[in-house]
This record gives sequence, C-alpha cells and structure tokens, in this order.
Amino acid sequence: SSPKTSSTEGSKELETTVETSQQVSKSSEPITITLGVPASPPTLPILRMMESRALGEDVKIKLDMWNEPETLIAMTQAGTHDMFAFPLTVVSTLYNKGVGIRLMNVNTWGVTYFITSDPEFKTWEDLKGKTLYVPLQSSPPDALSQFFLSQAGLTVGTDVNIVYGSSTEIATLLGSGEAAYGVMIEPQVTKLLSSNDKLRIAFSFEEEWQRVNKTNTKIPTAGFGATQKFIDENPELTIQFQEEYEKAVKWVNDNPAEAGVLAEKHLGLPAKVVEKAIPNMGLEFKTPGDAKEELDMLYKLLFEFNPKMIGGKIPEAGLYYDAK
Amino acid sequence: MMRNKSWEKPSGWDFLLAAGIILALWQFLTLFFPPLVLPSIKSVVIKLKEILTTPVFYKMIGLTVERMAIGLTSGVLVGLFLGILMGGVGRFRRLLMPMISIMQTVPPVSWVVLALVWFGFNGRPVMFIIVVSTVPVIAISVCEGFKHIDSRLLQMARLYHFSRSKTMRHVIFPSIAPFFQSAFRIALGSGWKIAVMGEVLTTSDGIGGMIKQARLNIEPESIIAWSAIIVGLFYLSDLLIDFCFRERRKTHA
Amino acid sequence: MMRNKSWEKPSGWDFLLAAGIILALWQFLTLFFPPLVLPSIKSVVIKLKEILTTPVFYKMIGLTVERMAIGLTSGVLVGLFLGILMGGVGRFRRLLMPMISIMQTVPPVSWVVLALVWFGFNGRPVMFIIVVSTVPVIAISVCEGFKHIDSRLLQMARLYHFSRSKTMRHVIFPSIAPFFQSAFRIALGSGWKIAVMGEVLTTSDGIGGMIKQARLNIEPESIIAWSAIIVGLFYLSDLLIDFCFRERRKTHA
Amino acid sequence: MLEMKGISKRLGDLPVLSDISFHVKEGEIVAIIGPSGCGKSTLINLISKLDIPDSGSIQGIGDSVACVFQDDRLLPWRTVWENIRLVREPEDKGKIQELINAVGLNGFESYYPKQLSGGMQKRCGIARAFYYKGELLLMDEPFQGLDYCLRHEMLLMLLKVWRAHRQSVLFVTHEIDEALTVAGRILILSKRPGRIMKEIILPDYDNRDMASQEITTLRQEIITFITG
Amino acid sequence: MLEMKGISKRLGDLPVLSDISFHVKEGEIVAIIGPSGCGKSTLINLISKLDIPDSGSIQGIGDSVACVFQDDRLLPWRTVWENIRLVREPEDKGKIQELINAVGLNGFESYYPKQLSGGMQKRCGIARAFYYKGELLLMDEPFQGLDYCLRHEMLLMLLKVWRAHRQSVLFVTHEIDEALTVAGRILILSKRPGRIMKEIILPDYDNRDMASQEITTLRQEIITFITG
Ligand SMILES: Nc1ncnc2c1ncn2[C@@H]1O[C@H](COP(=O)(O)OP(=O)(O)OP(=O)(O)O)[C@@H](O)[C@H]1O
Ligand SMILES: Nc1ncnc2c1ncn2[C@@H]1O[C@H](COP(=O)(O)OP(=O)(O)OP(=O)(O)O)[C@@H](O)[C@H]1O
Ligand SMILES: [Mg+2]
Ligand SMILES: [Mg+2]
Repeated sequence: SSPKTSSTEGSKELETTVETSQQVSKSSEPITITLGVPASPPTLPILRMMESRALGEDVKIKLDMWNEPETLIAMTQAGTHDMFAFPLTVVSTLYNKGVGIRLMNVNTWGVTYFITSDPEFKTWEDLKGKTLYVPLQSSPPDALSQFFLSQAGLTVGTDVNIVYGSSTEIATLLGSGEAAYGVMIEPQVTKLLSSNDKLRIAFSFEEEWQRVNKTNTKIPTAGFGATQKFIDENPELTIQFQEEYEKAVKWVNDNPAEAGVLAEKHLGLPAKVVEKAIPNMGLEFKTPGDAKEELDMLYKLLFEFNPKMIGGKIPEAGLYYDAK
Repeated sequence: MMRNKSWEKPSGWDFLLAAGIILALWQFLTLFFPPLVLPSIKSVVIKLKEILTTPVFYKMIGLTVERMAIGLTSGVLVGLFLGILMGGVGRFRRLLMPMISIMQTVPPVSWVVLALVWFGFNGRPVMFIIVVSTVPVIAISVCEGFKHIDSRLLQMARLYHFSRSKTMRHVIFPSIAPFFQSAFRIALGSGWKIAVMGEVLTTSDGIGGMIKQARLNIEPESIIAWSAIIVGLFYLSDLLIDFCFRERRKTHA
Repeated sequence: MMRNKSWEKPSGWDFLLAAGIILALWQFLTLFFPPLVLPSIKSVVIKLKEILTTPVFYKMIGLTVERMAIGLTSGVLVGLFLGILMGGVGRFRRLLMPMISIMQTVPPVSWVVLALVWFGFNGRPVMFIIVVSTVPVIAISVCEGFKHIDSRLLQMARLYHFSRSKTMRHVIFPSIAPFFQSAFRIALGSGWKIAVMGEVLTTSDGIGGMIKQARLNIEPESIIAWSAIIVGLFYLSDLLIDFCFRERRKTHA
Repeated sequence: MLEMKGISKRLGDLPVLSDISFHVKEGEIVAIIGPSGCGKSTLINLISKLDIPDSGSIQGIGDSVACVFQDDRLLPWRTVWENIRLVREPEDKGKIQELINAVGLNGFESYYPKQLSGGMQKRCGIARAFYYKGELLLMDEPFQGLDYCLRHEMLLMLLKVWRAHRQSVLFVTHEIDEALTVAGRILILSKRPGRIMKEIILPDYDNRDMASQEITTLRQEIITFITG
Repeated sequence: MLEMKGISKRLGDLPVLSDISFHVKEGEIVAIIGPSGCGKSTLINLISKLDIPDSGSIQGIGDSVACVFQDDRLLPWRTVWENIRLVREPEDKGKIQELINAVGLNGFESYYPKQLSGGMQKRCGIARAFYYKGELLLMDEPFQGLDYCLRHEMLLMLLKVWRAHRQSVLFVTHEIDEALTVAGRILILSKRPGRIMKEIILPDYDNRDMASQEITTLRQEIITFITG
C-alpha cells in the first residue's frame, strides 16, 4: 500500500492551517472543539467537516485518537475533550456511571458480518459442532452472535464452540484459513475479503436481526456525543455541529473515494479499502429521538444478555441530546 | 558478605507501615480524581469480597496460577541453560545474544498470531509469552554473572581436575547465584504482570480475561481488585520461593 | 575477573551467522504458515524500505526514541537511587520493597487512566510506563548487589574515615556495578518493547501507533517491519551505551 | 594511649579472646606473638573498632588509627596510587611517591592489585597505612610474604618513620626476630582462647644489638616458652 | 620428572621471567628463593599449566599436580571439609580427618573459609594439596602466616609425607631456614625479570644437621648472595 500519514500528524497539519486562517478574521472569538475519536467509520464525517471548515473559520477542530477504553475514559474525565465518537455500549455505561455526557446522534448501523470460508455454510444451524471466532467477549457482536445462536436453537459450549480474540487476531486467522467461521466488523471485513478470495460474507447481522425479529429496524452501533458542559456552554455551536455532521455523513456516503483519501491521510486507513467499505459501514445519521425504537431494542437485548455491558441498566432518556 | 541483622525478612511492622502509606496515598488521591479514574478503596474492597466469595473466580485465578507456574518454570530453566551456554562459551554468546535480544525487544503483538496458530486458544500462548519474557532476564543476568566469576577459583578447579559438572556445582553455580537470584526476583515480579497481559492478548479466561471484561464494561474498581489479587499472588509466590530456597540452604549448608 | 579474549565484542562473523540462522528459520517457517500469520521476508523488506524512505516515519521513530530516552534515563536514575536507599538501609528496604513490588506486578491497564489524566495525551504516559517498569529492575538488582559487597572493604573504608560519598564512589559503586550493568542491559532491552506497548496503550503516534495501525489494517508485514526497526534501535542504543561506558572507563581507569 | 581491660570476645560459639588486659604507651612499639588462630586479628579488629568486645573496655584510642590488614583489603578496582591516595586528603603527591619508592613499588603506580604479586600487595597496604599518619598504627603480620632483604628494609623504614613521628604501634608477627628488632615490648598470647601469657620488655633501641648475648637469651627464652 | 628449558614470560608489558631452565628429578624437593615480585608465582602458574610461557618448553609433568596457592583459593561457599574432600574422589574420610588433625584444624571441619584466621586458611590449603596426592607438589610460600611451632610441625609433616610417597616437590619460600631444612636443592632467582642466579645442592637429609657448620656456612652464603 502507499505511504500513510498518521492521525495526529494530520490534526496538527490542520491546526496550523486553521490558525493561519484565524489571522484573517481576528474580530470574532476563536474556539477549539477537542474530539476524542477512534480510527473508525464515525470519524469520517468529522474529517470532511475539518477539510471543508464546516463550522466556520473561527472554530478549530482538534482530533485526538482513542483506541483503548482507558484513553476514552481519561478523555471524558480529564475535562480536556468536548466530543466523542463511541460505541453505544460505552456511552450508556459512562452515562450510567454518572459521567456528564449526551448522545447527540447515532451514525453507524450494523457493520457486523458473519464471514466464512466454508462454501457449504448457509444458516446458523450449520455451525453445529463447529468453532466460531468472535472478537471481544461481552461486546455487542458477541451478544448478537449468542442471541442468533440461541434463536437457531444452538447452545454455546455444547453445540458450538466460541473462541474469543482481539479483532486483529480473528481477522488474521480468518484470512489465513486457520479459522473457518468468524464474526467481523467493518472496515476490516472489506480488507479481509480482499486478502483471501475464499472468504465471503455469509450474512450481515443486520439482515439476521430483521429476519429474526421480523422488523425492519436496524442495529445501531455507534454514535457521537458531547459533554453536558460543552453543550451548556455552546448551545448554538452544538446545534450547528449536529447539522453539519448530518451533512458530512451524507457527503461521505456520496463520495466514498474522497472519504477514503481523507481516511488514509488522517487515520492511516488504506483509501481503497475505506472506499470499498463505505457502502457496508452503515453510515446513517439519526438523532436519538428518531432512533429511539432501535436504541431501546438494542439496549434491551444487551441488558438481557449482560447488564454490565451497558452500565447495569437501560439508560434513561436523559442520555439523549435533544436540540429543543 | 554483608549479612547483618537488618537483612532479615521484613518485620511485620514495617510491612504494615508500608501498606498504610500506600492506602493513605490512594485515599488522598481519590480526593482529587473521580472514581472512574481512581476508584475508592471501599468500592474495590467490596469488589474484592465479591471475587473472593465467588467460586468461578477461583477457577480463573487457578488458570492464571497454572499458566504462570508452568511458564515461569520453563522460562527460568531455559534461561539458565542459555545463560550458562552463553557465559561459558564465547561463541554461543555471540550466536545466541542476537536471538535473546530479539526475544526481549520484539513486542508480543508481533508474534502473537503465530503463537495462537501454533499453540491454539487454550492459554498455552500465555505460557509462551511468559517464557519469552523470562528467558532474556535470566539468561542475560547469568551470562553477566559469568564475567565476575573469580578466575583464580576456576584455575584451582582446573588444577585439581574437577569434572565439568563438579566445576559447575561447586565453582560456577555459587558464583553466579547472586546474579541468578536478582534476575529471578525480577522475573517473578514481572511474570505475574506479563501473565495477565498475555491473557488479555490471547484468551478470555484467567485473571487477564477478567480484567479484559472489566475494561470493556468500564469497571475500574474491578480492574483494581483483580490487580490487588495479582499483587497478593506475587507475595504468596515470593514467600513460597523464599521458603524453598531457605529449606534448600538448610539441607545443603 | 574472567576477561579472556572470548569476552570481546561479537565478532562480525558470528553476528552474521546468527542473523543468517534467524533469517533461515524465518524462511523455513514461512513454508508452513500463510503470509497473514508469518509474512515473507521479501514483503517485510519491501515494507522496511518504504518506511526508511518516508520522512514522516522518521518523525514517528524520533518520537519513540525521545520517549524511550527520557523514560529510561529517569527510570534508571530513580531505580538507582531507590536501590541504594534500600540496599543501604534495611528500614528503607522494608518500606519501599512493597511499593516496588506493586510497580512491578500491577499491569499498566490498571493505572493508565490515572496516568493519562495526570500527564495528558501527549505521550508522557508512555514515559511514565517506561519509568514504572525500569525502576523495579534496577532497584531490585542494585539492592541485591548490596548484599554482596565485600564487608572487609567497607571496614577498611570505615577505618580510614572515608566520607560517605567517598565510600559510595570507591567501594559501593564498583561493587554493585556488575549488578547494575546486568539490570541495565535488561532494562534497555525490554525498554524498547515497553515503550512500544505503552504507545499502543496510550497514544496513536510513535512506533507503537504505527504498529497499532498496522494491526487495524491487518498488515502483518508492516508489524514485523516496525518490530525490526525496534530491534535495530535496540542495537544502536546498546552500541551507544557500550561506547559511553568504554569511554568512561578509559578516562577513569 | 591505648588501655585494654578484661577484654573477652566470642565469635560464633568459639571463645576467641579471654580476659585480655594490656596497654600501649604513647610512642611505644608493642609486638604481639601468638599461635595461628589464637585471636590476634580479632584483637586488632576490636582495637580498630571494627568489632565490639563481649566484655571489657578499650580506652584511649583517638580517631586516627591506621592498619595494615592481614588480608590487604586493597580496592581491586583502584590502582596502587589511588589505593594509597584515597586514605588522606588533600593528596600529597610527593609523600605518596616517596612511600611508593620506599616499599619498592615504583613503576607500579598504575597497576591494579590483581596485577601485583602477593608481596607487592602487602607492600601497597603498608604504604597506605603509613600515608594515613594515624596516631596509632596497627600492623597484622605486615611483612609476611616479603623476602629476606625487603623485610629488613621494611623494618628499618618502620623504625625510621617511628623515630620521626613517635606514633604508637601495635605489631602482630610470627617472626621472633622481627619482634626483637622493632618492639619495645613483646606480648605472647596463648592458644585460643587467647590470653596474655607473658610480657617481655626489651632493652632500649639505642643499645640493642641483635647479635648480643642479651637478645640471644631473650630469643631462646621466647622459643622455649612458645614451644614448651 | 620436570624439565624446563629457556622459559620466558611477559605479563602485560612487564618481562617477568627470562630464560629459566632447570629440572626437578623424580622424588626430589627443590626450593626456590627469590625477591618479592620476581616471578615465582608466575613460574608456579606455568608449571601447573594455568598459564603458558611465551617461549621455552616445559616437559615431564604428569597430569596430577597439586598446588598450595599463595592466595589459598578456597571455595568461600564450602566448608573446610568440603574444600578438602572435593579434590579427590571417592571420599576417603579417614585420610581427610587425619590431614585435618595434622594441620590442626580439628574442630573446624564445618567452618567456612571466612570464619577462619589467615593461618588456618593456609593450613586448609595445605591439607587439600596433600589429600590430592599429586605426582608433583607445588607449594607457593605454603607456611607463610603460620607461627613458629606450626611451621616446624608442617615442615616435619611435609618431610614425612614425602618420605612415604617420594613425590617431587617444588617449594617457594622466603625463609632460608625452611629451604635448608626441607630441600634437596635450592634455586635462587634474581630480581624481576627472574633468572636463575645460583643453585645450591644440599647434603643428604640423613646427615643434615641444622646446627652443623656446613649448613651454617650455606646459610651465610645464601644471605650474602641475596643481600649483596
Ligand atoms: N566470623 C567468624 N565466625 C566464627 N569464628 C571466627 C570468625 N572469624 C574468626 N573466627 C575464629 O576466631 C579465631 C581467631 O581468629 P583470628 O583471625 O583472630 O586469628 P589470628 O590470631 O589472627 O590467627 P592467624 O595468625 O592465623 O592470622 C579462629 O579460630 C577463627 O576460626
Ligand atoms: N596480570 C598481570 N598483569 C601484569 N603484571 C602482572 C600480572 N600478574 C603479575 N604481574 C607482575 O608479575 C611480576 C611477578 O609476579 P609474581 O606473582 O610471579 O611474583 P612473586 O615472585 O610470586 O612475588 P611474591 O613473592 O611477592 O609473591 C610482578 O611484578 C607483578 O606485578
Ligand atoms: Mg590473623
Ligand atoms: Mg608469589
């Protein structure tokens, strides 16, 4: 692949350009929004917003990456960061643990796929007597996998053996043919499929979810949030951010190639892979109000699976940010 | 040797004092940091109680203990063997040192996939990780110890035609013992941490698996409670090994 | 001291031979494992070339080198200081050893949030992680070294009223030097690994950040290439430190 | 100067010294003779405060005691010059060189102890003790391992230094002739546990002739005493 | 037995031995006398193959050489008994005890070297060398640090053992009387670099009387030679 720039590298570059532009409009008061984001799909719209200066010349966006939960916790606790992109489990847990944080929108849906190299494999029932590789025990993909397995009448441990690993290791094992059945998330799915043509997506969890529950709701995965403090201090900017973010999500879906280039530049993700993955990444903007039904379903399922995953209880409505 | 009274085992009082200082510091820091950053002593104690009264957790502890015991023992034996080879024969040192350095400097994430494919998801990669991090510590120390063997005693052994094994037992081992001991102490201490990190990396059971889950569920008090259990295990193992060494010394001296 | 010819620095040939063995082993293993598990030598070399011709990567390497240099230096100094305190005064040893043990056994995930909140997201937690893992290695070794100081020389120093600092410089330091050296060698070797693991845990730049990215993108050849760079850095640092030690010895002997 | 009263000492289970009382006057050279293992070095340790007696009192020792140790105790990682230099500050280059010449180590100033022969190490220890200029000089078999000529030279040097500075000297030896040459008094210790068996007062240095009848008689007396 | 031809040796930059040639016959005791630092211990090292000469040849040494080292070289972590026992297998308990008694270490069998006095360590080294029963016995100032009586006893013991086993002995000493008592021949070395200056052949042991005129003359001869 081609040379990549690192994330912070990119953020610094942007800062300087923004700073020079600030000198043009000295009159208004400049403000910096500090974001904590993982190198994953919800970050793509932010990159677009930074490039297009969607929030105007006075608003500087500073990106910090979080990859381990510790970093995110520290970001929420140190008071240094204003907004975050995070999985919906994490935001619920943090909220339930008393962190002053709001979910502004849900932006990622689905993204979990069942990958296999077994040409015979058709339904969950075919897993009987097999080993399934799942990234991260007690993560939503695990909860969903177990949910689908039980719906198919299979018992974990006796009918199906589940092996957990980190998503990198699971991907590697699938790609190298050491594992035949695995659960993966985008954008690694796209990367994985391009590395081994025996592999195929057997089904997306989204479709399974709709099939099993007989609905047409989707599975919400991740969203964007802000601290209560930031919202209180910058109500207008928050609304503006929300609007711009929605636009940026659309832009990413409409311009996967350009989004891929941005991802490579700032996140170090390969442009081609991101471009190919964007249609599968389930990027869609919904306010918490609009996504209420899906959120409730998800949280209910996770709560029944393991309450600790969402911080012990289904989050109250206070979690959801409402512009009005 | 400088063996005066102050070299005896920690007196109980000083130990309690040390524990007190640590707890006081902790308590003090909780005044400044929110519980997600630094959980309160109380919440950790509650969690600890929960862990220590739940049978399934004993199984997890047992798994880690087993991995640690096997990994450390093999690592120490291999390290000792390689250290003696390297210390005794310059050629071996020049050949093996680069490999030892690679073992030591390459982060586990680089070869953990290989270890998983090789050993499976059954916890054996954890042992492998412990071995890989123990071997260099022991081997390098032992090899360094060789440099400081009194060559006059080696000459004596040669003159009196000590067999190779006799020279080993009576000249070389006692000379490198202090180096081995300090290395062993280091390997034992870090071993527990490495066992847990290996578990975080390659399995979902054992203490590492519990910590991984606690991380995922954002339960810092649980992470700290498990860490306290690791520290406790370290102390137990330290006492045990001290006891064994002392028994040995008694019968051999 | 057993300083015969075979204790000289690795002869070039043996080093090449060692490198050859490692590469051959690698090549051999690639026959059995798919490239995702163990990438081919060629793909890694290509990646290495790419890294070494891209300026921005030098910045990443520089970041890691800087963190390592600061972390290791502070860790060694603090470790030396604590080791001397513990070795010299039994009371300090009993008080400090539990804290050293905790530093050593508690996995970084337990306190990394605290470190992040405390030191910020600027890479300083990485240095802190290096310090925390270096201090016990040095302190325990130095403390162990104290046990093996020849008490007859200490008596001599007392008789001739050596000042405290003179006794330090001329009796104690030279006696514990071999222990310090072996500990330093261990800390240096593991230091690079720990720096990288610390970066994986707390930042997204430096070599650790690059490895994390490579993991995310499932590019094992990139992971291995970066690991090779770490090994190279270790060798450079080892040479550098060897050189400094030798210069010092020249002027002081 | 030095006053020991009723000193006893056990090492481990072994009674090593038992009820030792003696004194060394200001500017006196006292020689101690006794069988190997009777506690002479232990006695030296007690006087130099490196060990404490089980009972009895030691008095009158100032703070500056120099010692030629039986086992040398040179710093292995320092050169001959450094080993000597370190015991007194500021460095007196002329004096150090003079002493190094006197003990015949010139040319070996920058040798490390392990590069010296046994006798040369001993001599380095002697030079160090002299350089320190203690009020009390303890010497534990200092000329052991030196050859016939050197031993004679060293004795002369000791007497010369002593005449110049008149420090008190306590001198452990196995050589009766050495004691007869250099001491003002000789103490003879018993087998372990060491007790003082006999004290022999020697004639003035000025009218002491090693070939004289008096000395020959004394020598014979000592020999009969210790062999008998 | 032992035949040395044109041996030279440098240590560092220092020429230590220069063109040494001599021999030791089967069952002969040869004493070596020489100033401190002249290379006697270096010579012993060469003979015991612990070091190699720069030039010259050493021949006729079998495989079993015992040595009383000048610096003892006891294993610090082994007891007196163990230090002796280790040099020969299988363990001959009776013999070990006999030797320990002979050197006067009975009661100290389970002491560690650092718990012994200097002279006692030396004696432990002597017992060890005797226990080994080498064809060639090298002794580097073996009785240094022993008292008058012990030294005499040790000399007698050496002669007794020698009479029984007739092994060859090379014996370094600074004590002329020791050499005169025990040696068949005496070699006198020069100052560093050591060369053989003089060889003195002594009368038969059977008609050797230390008080005899012959011995007195020899002693005087040696003294004049080394002081001259
Ligand atoms: N650390 C110790 N533990 C037990 N016994 C000891 C210790 N140190 C010395 N001894 C014993 O004390 C006795 C006297 O020892 P010391 O060194 O004083 O003898 P010495 O008169 O100097 O003999 P030498 O003339 O051989 O040097 C010896 O019997 C020795 O075994
Ligand atoms: N490793 C070394 N490097 C340099 N010179 C050395 C070394 N070892 C010994 N020498 C020198 O070799 C010379 C002879 O030493 P050796 O020990 O043989 O003397 P010796 O005759 O046994 O003296 P002594 O009677 O004092 O024991 C000494 O001048 C010493 O400084
Ligand atoms: Mg003594
Ligand atoms: Mg010698």
